[in-house]
Amino acid sequence: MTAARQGLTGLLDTEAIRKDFPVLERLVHDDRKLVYLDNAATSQTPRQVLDVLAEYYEQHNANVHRGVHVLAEEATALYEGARDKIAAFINAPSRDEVIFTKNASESLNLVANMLGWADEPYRVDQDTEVVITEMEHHSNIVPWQLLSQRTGAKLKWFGLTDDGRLDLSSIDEVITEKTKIVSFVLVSNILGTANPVEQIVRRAQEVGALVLIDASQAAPHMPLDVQALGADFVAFTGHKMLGPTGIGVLWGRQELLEDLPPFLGGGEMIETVSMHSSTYAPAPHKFEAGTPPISQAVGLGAAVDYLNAIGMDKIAQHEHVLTRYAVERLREVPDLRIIGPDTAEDRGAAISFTLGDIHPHDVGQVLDELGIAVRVGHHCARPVCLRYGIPATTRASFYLYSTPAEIDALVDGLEHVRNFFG
Amino acid sequence: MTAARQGLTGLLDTEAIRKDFPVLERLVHDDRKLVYLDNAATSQTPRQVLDVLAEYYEQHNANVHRGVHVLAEEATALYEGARDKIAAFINAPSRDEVIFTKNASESLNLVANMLGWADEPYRVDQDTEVVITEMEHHSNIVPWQLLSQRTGAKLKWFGLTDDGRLDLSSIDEVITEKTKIVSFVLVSNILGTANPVEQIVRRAQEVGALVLIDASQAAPHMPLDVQALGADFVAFTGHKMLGPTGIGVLWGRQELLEDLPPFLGGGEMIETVSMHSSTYAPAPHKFEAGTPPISQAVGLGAAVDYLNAIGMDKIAQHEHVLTRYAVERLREVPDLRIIGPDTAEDRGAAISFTLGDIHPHDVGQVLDELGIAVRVGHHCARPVCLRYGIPATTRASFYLYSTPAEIDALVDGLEHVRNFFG
Amino acid sequence: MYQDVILDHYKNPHGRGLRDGDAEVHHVNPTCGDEITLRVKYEGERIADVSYEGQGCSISQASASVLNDLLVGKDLAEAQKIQGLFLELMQSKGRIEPDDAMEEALEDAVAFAGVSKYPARVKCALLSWMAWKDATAQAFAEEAKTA
Amino acid sequence: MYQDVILDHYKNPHGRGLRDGDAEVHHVNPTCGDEITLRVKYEGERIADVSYEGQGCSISQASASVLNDLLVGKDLAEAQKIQGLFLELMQSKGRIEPDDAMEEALEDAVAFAGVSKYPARVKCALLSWMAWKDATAQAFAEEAKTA
Ligand SMILES: Cc1ncc(COP(=O)(O)O)c(C=O)c1O
Ligand SMILES: Cc1ncc(COP(=O)(O)O)c(C=O)c1O
Repeated sequence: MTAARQGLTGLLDTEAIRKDFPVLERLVHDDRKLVYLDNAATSQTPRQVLDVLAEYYEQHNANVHRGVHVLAEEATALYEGARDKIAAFINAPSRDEVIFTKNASESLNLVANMLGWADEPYRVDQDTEVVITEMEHHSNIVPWQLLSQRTGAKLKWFGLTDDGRLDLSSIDEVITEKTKIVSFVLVSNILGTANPVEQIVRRAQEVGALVLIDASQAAPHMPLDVQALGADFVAFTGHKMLGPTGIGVLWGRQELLEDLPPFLGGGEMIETVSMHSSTYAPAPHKFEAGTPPISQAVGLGAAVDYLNAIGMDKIAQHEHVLTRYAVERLREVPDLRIIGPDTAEDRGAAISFTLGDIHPHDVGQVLDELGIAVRVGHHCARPVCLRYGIPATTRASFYLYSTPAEIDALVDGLEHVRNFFG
Repeated sequence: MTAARQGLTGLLDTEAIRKDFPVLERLVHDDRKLVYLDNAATSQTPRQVLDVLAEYYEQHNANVHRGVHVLAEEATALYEGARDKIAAFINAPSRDEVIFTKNASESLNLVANMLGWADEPYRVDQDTEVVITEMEHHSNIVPWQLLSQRTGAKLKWFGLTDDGRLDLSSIDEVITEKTKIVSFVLVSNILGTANPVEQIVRRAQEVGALVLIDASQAAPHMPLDVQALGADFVAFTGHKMLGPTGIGVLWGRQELLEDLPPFLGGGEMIETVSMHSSTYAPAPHKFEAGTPPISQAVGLGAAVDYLNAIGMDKIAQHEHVLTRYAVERLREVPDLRIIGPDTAEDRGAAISFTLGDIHPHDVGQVLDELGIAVRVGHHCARPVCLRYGIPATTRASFYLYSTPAEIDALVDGLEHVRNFFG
Repeated sequence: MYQDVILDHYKNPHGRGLRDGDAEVHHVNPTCGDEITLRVKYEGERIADVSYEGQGCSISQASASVLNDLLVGKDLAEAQKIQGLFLELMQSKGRIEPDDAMEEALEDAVAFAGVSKYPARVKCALLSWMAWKDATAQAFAEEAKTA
Repeated sequence: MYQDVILDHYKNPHGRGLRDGDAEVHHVNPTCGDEITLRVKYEGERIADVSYEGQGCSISQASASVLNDLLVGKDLAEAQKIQGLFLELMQSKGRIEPDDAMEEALEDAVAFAGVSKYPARVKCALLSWMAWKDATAQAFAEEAKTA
């Protein structure tokens, strides 16, 4: 074990990084050091982000836009400055293409609703089709089920291969001339699979369908370039990338944001209102009704600063090395079955598995008693569990502060679990 | 002036209270102490709430629900504990009637969308009518305009009297058997008017219409009892009541929440999902798709603790005394015209006015140079400006930490404005 | 939380397997995928058998085994009292420290007291009990119809 | 931000009132309700008059007055250069410190440099200038049609 660990190169200086995260000092169950391996559910928040949040409330808090007093101007500059930071982070052609939402789920619902109320050529109605995949998070399934129930559109999806990849063998039958939108996850939160964007985008473009990419598990972990992806919309969420809860992002191509109708109506999203009719502000404001999550956007901006300072390339490499090590070590555990790709290639740093017929709830609970936090259940991707005939999985997921020693602790913990229920 | 000020009784101990609000120590424009009179736009945040937010991230941060590790259980207990606090704060019959949203605007849109997709008897369609008022915030106008455009329902509204009150003289013609919902503001953010709930609710109940009350400017300032109001839904927003940005509340009657369809789809709001269909969790979760604004809900819970410790009755009294004093003193300013009720009766602590033909932008800007923060513009209630034939107003709005001395500073400032542009 | 008693029942479940019954129900805990199929057999008011098949975590499996131990042979009224007591214990959030009377009534089931501190697991412990309640209601509804 | 020059123009606007013109536009700043109606009169390429009526804040009113001062009598090309320079100044977020060349070109309009620090007010300062640009485009489009 130590031998394998010593051979690892390309890791970040986690000792320094971990000092920025107060919660990682937390002791649980009296005296156990927390081993936090639940990063696909939510990430922890560094001091640098917390400081920015505190400073926002202690120095600059005001409602944004249109204020002529100092605080309002400062808060607006901070909020809009955060938009600039996010735009740069994802290489958006324009800052006005970055919409702040409350989470990735709202971002995904926003697109589904835009298309439901859109005019031609975007309108989703009973003569059209919507394509998703069997590995989507519920937040990228249910909005499309609702849309298809409400418009009569047909919902189709790509199935999965036995080794946890998209089955694209019949891509030309799934994505057709009737397809209005293809929405899929860049990196699966349950399988870890990283999907072949290019092939899907190419086919979608062939038939003139829009593409929405759920990058919730990608934006935190690798360089993200919305122009290189070639998609029309990209959604992600702040709390998984060192940011606060309560903030999500939808990036969309400018022409589309101009053409598509608004979703939530209210203050901030209007140009002018009379009782009889209203006109809407240009994007992104058109899609940001009401007082936005101001401090949360500012906090997400600080998170992006933090990530940039370390370097997304380096973070991706760190996680890749960890994932390879984890896959190797997990293979040593008898009766452990990885659900999803069982190598470190083309996958993210979330690894789901089953352990004999010990129920994941029991695995998770016993690990918790050792201070090891993993997630158990269907991970909001129940169709994947159905597909592989399992009720649930245990999932360990890593981030920039995760260490090989934590993976060793996990493996030791799993041995303990086996003995405990053996 | 000092004579009048000395006669004021019933005020809170603002000297003690102000110590809890770091931003009130802020100096602006080099050396001017901030006089923050923009509370109707957003309130400031006390140390007690900021401490809870910091503690959340430093000790307990995790995604909520279904986690079996310590952090997840703590975060869930904190999040659901906040729901208990809000339920008690508004005297909700059940905690499950409290839905967390991102702001009041989402809460209002949520109701509009529920009704648009509802089955009978709630469904809003082309044969039905929706009633609002001319003093609504854009967030309680635009969702209904969108709904009426999309369903064909007729949008009707109560007009305003010259002294800034609802004109209910033809209430029986406005609210009819065709009315499905009446949505109105409890306290106007631009006029300050407090509306006669009972009369409207009585008529709505007579015809079987639902009632939605926008309590965004009420919840922060007075005791709120959803059962006493007799409404079916009540919406408000966290950032106006000492809470963080990014959190709103919708309270709704349990039977309605059970019967009405979901709005946003995704994680957390489901019971079980397959690719073919899904079933939904019971309320409130049914309406909370995705990772909720966890820390923001917890922060709002702390804000409610703070408000309770001072006492909503006392806060209401404090503001009433201040408002009476402010109305009196503002009347001394030549050419000043209050837009809205010009007494302190049946009104909240937001006072809009015009000052001769000096544009509100100029009024606000010159006040800002004196350190006085007011809001200028249409305050997201443009129909009110149209109604009174003015382009905009200047608005001063008070809260529990506001003082008579700040009102004196405002009045002095307005004199300065007059001289400056005179 | 994992008392030896619970582990024993999990590893060696009592009365597991489906046998003849008056009514059968299938319950699922959607959040974790725990499932149980459960049958009840009454002789008049007396519980002649509770048989079950299921999959799930140790808590849900052990709880079904304990239920079988506790309820088979009891009268309905007594069984309902036990069920009520167990429900109360499970909803206590760890606040009830079982006393002698409770131990006497609940026997091995008091070992689940610790589970009540874990909100995510309470449903697991209750799964078979809710299924039993449901099956019983159905059995007597059937009987009422045929009577 | 309120330079004396600006206040002077606000209190005593130059060229205010609507007179004969080749084209008329009406512009509104929806966020604050500032409005302007503006007419341009050309003699060939030369700006013979810019007349206007409006309501709004001191910045928008003074800016229209300064525009009238600066542009009337100029050739279109020169006026466009001035307009471009003013736009640049207003979008500078306070980062441009007007030098002698700029002062010579913009005259009283350099007094608005301070306004550029206030994003909420930049639109006010630009209202009349955008209206002028629009009216000019219309005037020449008209001319092209009738030519
Ligand atoms: C009366 C009223 N309703 C609704 C809102 C909207 O609140 P939010 O912007 O938090 O969605 C506001 C505040 O802006 C308001 O004053
Ligand atoms: C792949 C994926 N998509 C969408 C989501 C939804 O994100 P949120 O819960 O922040 O809305 C998540 C996380 O839960 C996710 O992992």
